[in-house]
Amino acid sequence: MSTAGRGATSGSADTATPLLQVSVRLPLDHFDLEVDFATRARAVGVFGPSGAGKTSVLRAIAGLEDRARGRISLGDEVWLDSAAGTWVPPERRAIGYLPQDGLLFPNQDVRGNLLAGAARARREGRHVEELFDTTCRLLELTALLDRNVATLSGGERQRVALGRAICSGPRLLLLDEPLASIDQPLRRRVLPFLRRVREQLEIPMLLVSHDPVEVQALCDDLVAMQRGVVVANGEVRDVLTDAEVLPFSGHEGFDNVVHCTLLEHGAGTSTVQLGETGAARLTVPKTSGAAGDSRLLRVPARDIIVAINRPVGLSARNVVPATIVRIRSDGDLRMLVAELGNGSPELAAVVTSEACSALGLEVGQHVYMIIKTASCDLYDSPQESQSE
Amino acid sequence: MSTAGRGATSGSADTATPLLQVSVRLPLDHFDLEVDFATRARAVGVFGPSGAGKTSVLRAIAGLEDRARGRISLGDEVWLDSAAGTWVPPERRAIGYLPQDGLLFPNQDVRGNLLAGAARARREGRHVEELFDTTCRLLELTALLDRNVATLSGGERQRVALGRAICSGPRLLLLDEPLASIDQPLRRRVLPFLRRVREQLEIPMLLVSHDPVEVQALCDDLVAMQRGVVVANGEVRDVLTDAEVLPFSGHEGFDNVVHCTLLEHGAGTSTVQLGETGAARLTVPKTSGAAGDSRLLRVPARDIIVAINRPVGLSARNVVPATIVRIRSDGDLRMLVAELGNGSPELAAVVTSEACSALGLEVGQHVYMIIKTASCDLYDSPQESQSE
Amino acid sequence: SGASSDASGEVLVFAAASLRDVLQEVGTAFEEEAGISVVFNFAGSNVLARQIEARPIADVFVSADERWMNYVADLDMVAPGTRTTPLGNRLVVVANSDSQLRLGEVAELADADFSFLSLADPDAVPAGRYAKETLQRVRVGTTDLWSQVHHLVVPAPNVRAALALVAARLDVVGIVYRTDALTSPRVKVVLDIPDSMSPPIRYAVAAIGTQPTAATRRWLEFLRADATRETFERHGFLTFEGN
Amino acid sequence: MDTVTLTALGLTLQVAAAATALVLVPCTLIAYALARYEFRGKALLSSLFGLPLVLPPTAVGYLLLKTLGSSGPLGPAALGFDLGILLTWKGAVVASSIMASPLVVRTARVTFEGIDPRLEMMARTLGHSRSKVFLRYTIPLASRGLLAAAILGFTRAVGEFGATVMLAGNIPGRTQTLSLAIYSAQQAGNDTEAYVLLGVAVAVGLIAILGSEKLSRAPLRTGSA
Amino acid sequence: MDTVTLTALGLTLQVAAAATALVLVPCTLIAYALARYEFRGKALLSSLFGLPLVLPPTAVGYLLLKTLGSSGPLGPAALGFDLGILLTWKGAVVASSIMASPLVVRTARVTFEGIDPRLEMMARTLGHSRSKVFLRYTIPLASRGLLAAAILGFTRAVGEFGATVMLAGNIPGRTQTLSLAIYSAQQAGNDTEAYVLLGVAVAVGLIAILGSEKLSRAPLRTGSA
Ligand SMILES: Nc1ncnc2c1ncn2[C@@H]1O[C@H](COP(=O)(O)OP(=O)(O)OP(=O)(O)O)[C@@H](O)[C@H]1O
Ligand SMILES: Nc1ncnc2c1ncn2[C@@H]1O[C@H](COP(=O)(O)OP(=O)(O)OP(=O)(O)O)[C@@H](O)[C@H]1O
Ligand SMILES: [Mg+2]
Ligand SMILES: [Mg+2]
Repeated sequence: MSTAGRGATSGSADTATPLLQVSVRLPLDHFDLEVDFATRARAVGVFGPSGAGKTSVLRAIAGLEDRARGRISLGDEVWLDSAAGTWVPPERRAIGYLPQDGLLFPNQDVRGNLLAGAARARREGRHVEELFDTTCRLLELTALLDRNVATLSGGERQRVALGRAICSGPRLLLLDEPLASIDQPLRRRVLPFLRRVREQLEIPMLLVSHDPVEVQALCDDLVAMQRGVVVANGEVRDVLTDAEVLPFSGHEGFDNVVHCTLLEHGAGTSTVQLGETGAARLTVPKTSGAAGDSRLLRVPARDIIVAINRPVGLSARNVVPATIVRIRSDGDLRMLVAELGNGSPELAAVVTSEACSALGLEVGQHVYMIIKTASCDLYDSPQESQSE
Repeated sequence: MSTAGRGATSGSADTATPLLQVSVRLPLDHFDLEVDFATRARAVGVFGPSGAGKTSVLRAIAGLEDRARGRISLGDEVWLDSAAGTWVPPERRAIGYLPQDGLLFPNQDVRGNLLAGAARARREGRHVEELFDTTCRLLELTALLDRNVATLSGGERQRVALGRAICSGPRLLLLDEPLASIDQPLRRRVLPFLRRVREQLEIPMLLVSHDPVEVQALCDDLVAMQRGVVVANGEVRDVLTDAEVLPFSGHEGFDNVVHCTLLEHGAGTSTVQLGETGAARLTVPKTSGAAGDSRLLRVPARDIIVAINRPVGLSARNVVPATIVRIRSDGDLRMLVAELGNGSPELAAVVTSEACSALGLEVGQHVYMIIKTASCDLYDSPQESQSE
Repeated sequence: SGASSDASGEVLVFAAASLRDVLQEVGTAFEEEAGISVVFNFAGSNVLARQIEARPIADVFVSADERWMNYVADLDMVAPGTRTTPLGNRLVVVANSDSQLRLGEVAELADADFSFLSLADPDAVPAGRYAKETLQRVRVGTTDLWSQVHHLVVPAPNVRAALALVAARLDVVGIVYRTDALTSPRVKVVLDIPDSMSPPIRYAVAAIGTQPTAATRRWLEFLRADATRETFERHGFLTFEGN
Repeated sequence: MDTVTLTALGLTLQVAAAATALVLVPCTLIAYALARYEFRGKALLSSLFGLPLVLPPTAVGYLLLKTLGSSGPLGPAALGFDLGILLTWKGAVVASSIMASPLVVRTARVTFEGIDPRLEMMARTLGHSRSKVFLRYTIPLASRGLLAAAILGFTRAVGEFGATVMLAGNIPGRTQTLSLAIYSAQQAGNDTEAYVLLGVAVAVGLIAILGSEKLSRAPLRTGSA
Repeated sequence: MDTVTLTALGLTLQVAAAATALVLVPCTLIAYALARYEFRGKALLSSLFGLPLVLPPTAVGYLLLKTLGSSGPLGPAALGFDLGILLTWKGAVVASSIMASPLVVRTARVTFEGIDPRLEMMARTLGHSRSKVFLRYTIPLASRGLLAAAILGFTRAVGEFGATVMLAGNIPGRTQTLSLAIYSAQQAGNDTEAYVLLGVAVAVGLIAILGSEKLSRAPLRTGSA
């Protein structure tokens, strides 16, 4: 659970995903950007406070920062190597860039904007019509296709810009706060779409986000930045539970986002099995879909209550036996990471240090995790091999 | 707990806040905006899906939509009355508008932008220097003052735009997603500042937000929109718990945000009393401040477990006796609203219908609400009279 | 569609712009009689001379004075033996038609009540130079008339511009060609300047190039024909026999 | 440089500067109206300010001469007093102004069309009246383009000949600008003099244009309000 | 309208259209370079394209006449062949082009300066090369301003007299444009004829400007890419 060092290669061991190596220096107004990381992850989150340099990193990778020095490569392609004098112009980097402020083309309607990269997508061997249709449907853009972009609402603009990046057939997606001004229900619908883009189109992505849920739902690796440098880099859960990156007492806290498989539907609830072969089962809010379907399950770490005896007479439907495998502390809080048995992923629960010592919790102890059905949140997840 | 009808006056009965009446029609691309509401609330949230017309309402109030027809008034001032041919130009409405996309003046540096409305602020009798200093400090803009706005990061731009609106000495603030691209820790710091603006400067505000927590922390009233019309309007909690507005099974669900008073500090925790005179006490994560200080407490409704017997051996520190006063249903979920005794505010808990019937929960029943310390979140709150 | 002197049955004539109306009339008559078309290029004589220098495609040059013809002749571009001066003009003093000005003789200009003397540029335009020389010949007291009035001179780029100024202001007097004065409204002739007082005012005509075409020769002859002379005189020009 | 050249230079600068100054404000206002508003007669107004371009400048000069002449509609007879424009340096200013205005209007209009009107509306919500917004926001935002418009007008005025010679005359020391002097020298076949004068005119143009390049390379932002 | 007027009208349209066409592409490219890039000699290039404005057109015509004349550096003697420009309609095109180019360059430059370069970079990330971005994004985004530049150039070409009369001559039916015809008529004291010709020129200008107003009022967006 240690934070991977700077410059180290990490992430899921999916060898199909090309290695993205970024090692750039770029002078900014108050400090220099000095970023060093490498990843094979299919999706990398970029996380950090306002002004940390997240957008600048994306721009450097896209080839939009002339002053960037160092080395950037994706797989075999070297995009920047200032020592060797190599600089590949943006149009030959096959990147789908969603800038933070959309930057739609005002002289084209929504359709024109979405298709602005269609020529490249075709060159890259994408089936543009299908991609376009899917994108329009899932980003709910179909009704907007003939609209002038000048009168779009903020959320509409953002979705068009996202769609444009996806429809351009990129080999790497750079998404700068893709869901920032999108309302929650829509965000719930767009997230699985982005996951599908990542899985089915096999487009690796770098994603700037302020939302840990988004990051966990989409990313394998996370790069945390502060004042121009990478302060932590590694698997999402490791970095997010790092107290330096995100104090887990923060009002977003840490959310478990794990893979699960739909088992059956009950009266007002459904039942899922954690992981694909896992033994642990949970009762969750009623969802649609057939038995065997994959889903993402989100449970905030602080929503999980830990009990040393099996409790009774509770509104909480799920009481899952578990074994504590790690205890991590942040100030007065303790994060207990517990395994639920064969094939099920680990779950983290946050409790106060007081509670921890009052109950005498320690590594190796058998406990019960009490999880309310209402605390469980399900997201669609494409049919795919497990990646969490 | 019924949703107030369209056009009805509602909100807290603070007579110092002038009545804002909005009744406009405005043709948009796919539908007509037809909005009707009136409020005396100091802060009104505007909530709704992308493209619902939230920005358009704000623009109409600011006087930026020529085609708007109907009537808009704040207190005695009538800004629009198309029947009478009245139309007050934007510069005489004394509005502080934060547009969704910032719209900073590229020919001025950050200081220039922040002071763009200083003349008006002076005319309105504001102490501009103090306002400016406070704003810079709390929005963390001091280091940016001499910067060219062209190279600001997304979050920096947004803060400057927000600061500009506040420093312009408005009589009404119109904030379009003020915290959208601001990172979580900063958001935690900015929220109390906005609350203070609302309280100390006594500037009423209309605030577009996709974030129910933001809305609850800042707003008294909420206007929920869909496809150009107001679908619900009234007190924040009423509107937010309305299943039509925000299915409470949503991954944001419903969060209780209530007023509390700091009592004492323990080892790794603090204790608060709900409400100012309330009997119910909660152990919360350690916070700073002196006994007697006011705080906002946030507890997600789905984090609260309801038990019919007092449970033991739990990691959860808080087990609060309560009496169910209302049960509201949304699909397979039930929201139980319970009162905690004299002077304490009500808390809502979401449970499955299964759990509800298994435990035989009904109105009037005495239960225990189990609340983890880690589920409690505290926000600074200015010294003020209770407003929730 | 460039002009070419080789085009059979065509004569390209570069002529001073003030001759436009009369030469067009003459040209039409020539075309009817000879079946040869005449094409004109009307501009200031200096412009024409420089164009001939730059690209010698003109068949005939009709200069408003000897000076610009000399310029072309110095470049060895005048066909030997074709240079003549068949046309002349006369200067008049003009004033605005509402003007009260009366003049008995030129010398009275010295005391006359006017603010500006409008001339074609005496340094550049022939009409102006003739006017200047005329005034220099008139003795007034110890000096000549030119010294008395030269500070009042407004040099115009051409005679028309000089006339336009006279038409525009009551306090402007002009000295211009009689032919131009006659076709100008809002302007009246105050005094005819006798030929004897001015230097000879002659238009120079010559074929350009070494070997004038037959058509060119016919045009030069036609210019001296009696009928043509009548046309010129009807327009107010003086005509001369021979050389 | 002899005194005639010097005088011509001084006069040219005076006339061109005066014409630019005279034309800049009204043309900027008209350009702004054309860029931002829809109104009856807009196309006509735009045409009116385009027309001086389609006519040969001498013809414009003739028309002006008729208009301002003794019996013209703006002549002393009609007005009852003399505007004092004909055959004075003011005539050169009027001629240059009219010939330069189409350039200034067009360029300024294109500039304004490139400025986001939402910025102006934003400034109005901050309490600035329409006119203050124009002065304190629109003009600074447009400064680069307006500088280009002014330079275009200025250089056009320096080069103006046809209308000026009709209106102002070509009186050495009084109304003879560089352009008129160049013309006179060329007419007279005085090539050397013409080249000297040409050189002076080119120098004026160079200094004006290079200066404007320098100015417009300065950062756009104007510091605090 | 008599045939002379008609011919002059036709020729004017031909010359002005040719000059505009000739000038538009190179001037647009130069304007773009001036608007977007910093390079050595930039200020000089900018000045070069400003200079035709500071000189009286006849002087420009005179210089061109010398340059293209028999013994000039671009004359038949130097080149070994005749460019066929002098005293032909092409001469009018050359003269008009040179006099119009400062206006086109300036206006186009101001237009480009008003376009957010980030939009172009965005288009490049979508796989379009620099030149494709220019053609498919920059030009459409600039279309309104470029139209204004073209109209300015066209109308200036229609009104061009001074340089044209030197370079092309004033040969009715061959090189006599409306402007030259107006001059001729005025020189002959033929005011009525001059007014008719003036009216025709004004009509040409009106139609061009009104047409451009209509075009540029059409919505900016060009539909799908
Ligand atoms: N072109 C530039 N030149 C100089 N400084 C710049 C430039 N662009 C950005 N900066 C500065 O560098 C810092 C990092 O900017 P960047 O846009 O990368 O931040 P960010 O992490 O994306 O922040 P946010 O979350 O607010 O968008 C900021 O302080 C910004 O003002
Ligand atoms: N000037 C306009 N003319 C016509 N239609 C418009 C105009 N401005 C906005 N619209 C359309 O009206 C609808 C409402 O737009 P508005 O910007 O008010 O939405 P919003 O609620 O603010 O959405 P978001 O959360 O995405 O910002 C959208 O469909 C938008 O495209
Ligand atoms: Mg950013
Ligand atoms: Mg909006």
